[in-house]
Amino acid sequence: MNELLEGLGGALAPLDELMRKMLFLPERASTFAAEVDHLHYFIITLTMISSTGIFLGALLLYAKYRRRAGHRLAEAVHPPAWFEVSILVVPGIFFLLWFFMGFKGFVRMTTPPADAMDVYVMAKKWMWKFSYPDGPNSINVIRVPAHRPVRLLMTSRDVIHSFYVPELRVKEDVLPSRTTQLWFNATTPGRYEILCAEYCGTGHSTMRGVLDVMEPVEFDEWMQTQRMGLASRQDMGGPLNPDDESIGTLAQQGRKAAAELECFKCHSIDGSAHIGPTWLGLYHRNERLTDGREIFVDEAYLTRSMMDPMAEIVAGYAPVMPTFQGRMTAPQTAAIIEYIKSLQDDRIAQQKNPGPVYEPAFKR
Amino acid sequence: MVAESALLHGSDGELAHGPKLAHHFETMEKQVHAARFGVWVFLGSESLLFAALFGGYSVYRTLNESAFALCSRELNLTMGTLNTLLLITSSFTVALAGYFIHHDKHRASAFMIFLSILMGFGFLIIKGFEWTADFHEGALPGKFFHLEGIPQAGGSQFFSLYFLLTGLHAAHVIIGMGLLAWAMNKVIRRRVSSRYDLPVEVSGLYWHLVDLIWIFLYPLLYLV
Amino acid sequence: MSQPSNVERDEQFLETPPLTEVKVPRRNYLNDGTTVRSWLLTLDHKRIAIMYLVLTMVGFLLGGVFALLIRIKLLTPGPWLFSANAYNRLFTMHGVVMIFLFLIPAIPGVFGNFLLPLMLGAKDVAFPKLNLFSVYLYLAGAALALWGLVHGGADTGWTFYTPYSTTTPAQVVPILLGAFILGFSSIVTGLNFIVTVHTMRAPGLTWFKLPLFVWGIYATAIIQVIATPVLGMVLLLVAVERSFGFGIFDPSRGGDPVLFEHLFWFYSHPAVYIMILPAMGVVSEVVACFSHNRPYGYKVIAYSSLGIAFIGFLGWGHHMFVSGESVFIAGAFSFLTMLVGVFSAAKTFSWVGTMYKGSVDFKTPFAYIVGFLFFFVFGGMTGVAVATLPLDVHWHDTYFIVAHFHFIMVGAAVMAYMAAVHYWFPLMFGKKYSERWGLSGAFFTFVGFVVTFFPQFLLGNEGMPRRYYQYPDHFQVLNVVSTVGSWILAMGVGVTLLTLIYALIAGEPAEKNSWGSRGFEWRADCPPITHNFDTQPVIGPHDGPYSYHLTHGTASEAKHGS
Amino acid sequence: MSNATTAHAKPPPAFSRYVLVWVALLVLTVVTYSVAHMHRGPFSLLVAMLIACTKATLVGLFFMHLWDEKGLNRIVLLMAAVFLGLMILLDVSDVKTRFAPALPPSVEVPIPER
Repeated sequence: MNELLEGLGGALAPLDELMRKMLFLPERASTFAAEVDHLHYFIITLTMISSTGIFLGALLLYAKYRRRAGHRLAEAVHPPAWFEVSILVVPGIFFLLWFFMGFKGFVRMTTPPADAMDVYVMAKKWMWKFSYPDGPNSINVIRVPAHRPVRLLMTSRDVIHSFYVPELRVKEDVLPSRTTQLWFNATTPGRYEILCAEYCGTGHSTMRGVLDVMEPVEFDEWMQTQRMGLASRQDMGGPLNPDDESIGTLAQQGRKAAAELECFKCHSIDGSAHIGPTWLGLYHRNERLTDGREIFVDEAYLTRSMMDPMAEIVAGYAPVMPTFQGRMTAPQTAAIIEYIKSLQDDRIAQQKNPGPVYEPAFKR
Repeated sequence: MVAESALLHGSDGELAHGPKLAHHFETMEKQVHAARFGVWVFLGSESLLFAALFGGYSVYRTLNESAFALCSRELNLTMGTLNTLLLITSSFTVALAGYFIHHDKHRASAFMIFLSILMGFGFLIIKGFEWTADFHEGALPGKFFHLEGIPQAGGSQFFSLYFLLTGLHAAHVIIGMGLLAWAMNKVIRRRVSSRYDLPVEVSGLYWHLVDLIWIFLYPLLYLV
Repeated sequence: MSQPSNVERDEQFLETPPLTEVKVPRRNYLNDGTTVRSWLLTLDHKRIAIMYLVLTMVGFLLGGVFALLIRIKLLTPGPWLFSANAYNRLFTMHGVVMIFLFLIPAIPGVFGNFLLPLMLGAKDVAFPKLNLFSVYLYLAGAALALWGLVHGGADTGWTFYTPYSTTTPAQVVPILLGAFILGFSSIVTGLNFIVTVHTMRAPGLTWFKLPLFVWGIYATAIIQVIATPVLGMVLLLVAVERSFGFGIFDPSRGGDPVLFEHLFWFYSHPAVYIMILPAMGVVSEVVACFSHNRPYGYKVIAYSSLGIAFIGFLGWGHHMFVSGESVFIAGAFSFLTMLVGVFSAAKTFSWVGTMYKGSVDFKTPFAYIVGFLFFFVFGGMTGVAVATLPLDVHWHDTYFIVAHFHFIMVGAAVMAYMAAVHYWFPLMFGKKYSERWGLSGAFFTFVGFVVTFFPQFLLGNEGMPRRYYQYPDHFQVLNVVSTVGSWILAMGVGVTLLTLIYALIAGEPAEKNSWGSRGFEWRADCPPITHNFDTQPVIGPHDGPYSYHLTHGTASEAKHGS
Repeated sequence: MSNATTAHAKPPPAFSRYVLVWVALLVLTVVTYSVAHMHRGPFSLLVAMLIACTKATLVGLFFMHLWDEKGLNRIVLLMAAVFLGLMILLDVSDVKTRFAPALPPSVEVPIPER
């Protein structure tokens, strides 16, 4: 469908624009917005045609067989077999066609590319908080580069919210104490409104953020200034309080949080042996557990081992780590994980941070 | 329409007065057939009352398989097995009650129902012991769960489901015993005969359903 | 009483008595005992139907008032008239009252109760006491829900999504228990109807001679009996979690809010088929009667009702495409939802086909049905469109969804309900309503409906989320149009209500079978006697619910001679 | 008119049949008890469910007289089971194929033998 329209080139562009205006659809600011809209036109025109068709059919049949004076017996009329079969098969074919066209697009819309830039989103009753892995955090305003895939890892502090930007045709619920993902590749720079689409209480309708899509060059400059600003403010450590506007990259906040929670009493960050396994190069390493199982260290394992350390103890270490369940807030966990991910020894540090491993949608 | 008056006065003819033929049914036999079919549809819908809990159980079991296994070992297996045997035997005695009423042995049938009610009480008492033991141990649902050694996520879910499933089942056991008592009263007062044994059959069916649900609960809760 | 031989029995029903002068019918179920006690403890399915009619109409008006208040507030984007909390309670109670107090019990409770025994040639439903018990269950549930409303109401939306519903300080538990009890009233009604259809059919009435309304009610009863217990337990789980802290759905304790959504929608999607299947039954009856023609493809409609009832259980996941469900299962649910759409489409073509070679008479019930056809097809196909995955990502939880389900619930179910009230009005009350006012009421209802809900489709496209107390300014124009539409809709409902009430009080008596229908229910007097038929009706070998091609006909045509 | 032959047209079931079914149920309970004590493999749930289903069908067929029952009564419980199985199937397959971090944090602990 999409390729077909591109093939026709500009010829259909005015019709495309007319249909979009007629259906009150917002502008298209992401790669898959155009495709969604074209599928939308195909289905809505079919709906309009069939419903007006049936309505006019009914009026036509009424006009033709209007009850004239007197009453004559109705002929015993039996529907031909092809009619009975076709009224089941024809709609069936159309609906299944819609399904296949839709599902193909949906899989692409929900599987983020491996090189997407991560941004952590934290929804809270009636506000949004964004934090970049190695950049600043901000409240209610998120800056993303245009023409680059961006993946949002979203979690909520209380109830279910939903991150929805109409112009990008993206929406995903934000579940409490777990992470859902959403990705997009914004095309046209601009400021787009973020709406909360899942009912979340009194301030549900005022929980609006701004998605600021910037030119890639502009975005990189902005990120640099932010990082430099952070470097100078390196030592102004303050206790990491998730609610106030804290400074420093997420990794640095992770270091502060780790210090605060006395993680360094058992875990070293320079590779030297300690009570617990060292954090240097821990990320993306295969660890052997006491019960012999081999596991791959990723965010899920790091969270689990913080929440319930007794479960998967690395071979050769004593089971002494206390549980942090309930003592750590979600942002602190995310910050510490980010800090552990940033602790690669120099050989590994130069290559680009590969970011978390993306499972394709099907493999659990 | 002549047939149905014969129906009322069974061979031994000592029915005090049989069931009233409702005005909207032609024959007594159709009324009984409708009643039985109605009871069966009610049993189908009643068993689906447990569907939400079984759905929750299966989802949380796939999520924390090992936690469920650990929690299931916390439960008192002997009491659980005893309860299962008790319920199966009570189901047997209720079936015998139906058998005796077919042969117009009212006293034997009443005794069988009495045995079943007794076993129902036994089941509830054992359940009571189990629950109090769980209370002391701390194997409590939701936020009260404080059993050490079991991960919080799986543990509180298992025991929430455990108390909900066994609680709902116990409620059905109590309702079942009430129905059985009603049927026993009918048998003793000779309201029923081999021709018309609907009360015994209906309460029997309900009791068998309660036993059926426990047959599934037992392996799911105790033998994880 | 010896069985009359076949031939003799046929004549007895072929000749309808000639049109005698219309006199007040002898005693009928309405004037057979007029003490309040005879009404409150009645076992007569017709009186229970009238009680349901009154109760559900009160529910409908109450829900309508909530809707009007919501629409008035949405005139302006900013805060106005009442607070966000009040707004949240309003739309919650609009949902709860309209769905649990009106849409689910209305057509099965009123027309199922009144017509099923008449259509089956039986004296009453299988379990009359159980039927009365279902009315009192309904009253208890409604009282509990309204008590909850008066004492602060719930602000969770009718969907009660956790963890909001388990943490909000609002009065959620009484409304949950109210809905729980209403669920049992629905189960009991469903059970009663299944047993009635199976065991109370008149002699000679085989399954494929059953009127299509009976098929619709039978399919609905199956859903009521199977799906409602799951809802009852889920609402109980939320109530238990709120009061005793069981933590089944508590996310911090390993609970899964998406599991709640699964269990809730396992009931609530088949519930929309509980609302629409009886409406489809009404449409089949009305279209057949007013085109004096057999339904075009009786078996297609009958089997489609059962198809919707069973396949309808498979599609509930399409409410959760963007709520954290896995991509694979979203695809599976989208596919299964498409299958259900097929049955509705097939029925629609059969209804339109019924008018082919018939003699169509445009009266008020038929006007509602023509409106039903457009709204049902448009609403249904937007439903299938929303089941297409990438579109749902944009449309989920926006006003597009609100417009879709209002097109089905108001455009289809309420229109069919209005058609049913007008069509069976002479049979139920023995009075005639004024055709002119009936049609004008229908006209205003159509115009009001289109002006109210069509703009909401566009609002949804524009991206306005649902349940918004304040909304971004650029949505205001469409919201104003929609609010004006809601006033016209309210006027339409008002006119219809006044017409019917006037007809009840001062309408002239209707002669027997004034629409000339061959339906079995019209063989009883208008209004019928307490036990429906003087002699047990027997259905001859080639007699049927739509035998318009046979020689016998209505009183009017007896005059013209066939 | 529906052929509502009464369930008692045939001779009522023999006493021995009840005893036989009762003994079979007891044996199956012991079997499921002992199977649970063997090694807890991936199939332990499947085996437990199979045994429970056979016990359920035994109770259903003989104690609830479905064996000599006519008409729809037979399929009512079956339909309830089908819809329950359907719901569980779809719920569990959703949880199995969901984006891993979107699942509730679950922790795997080693399971000691009984």
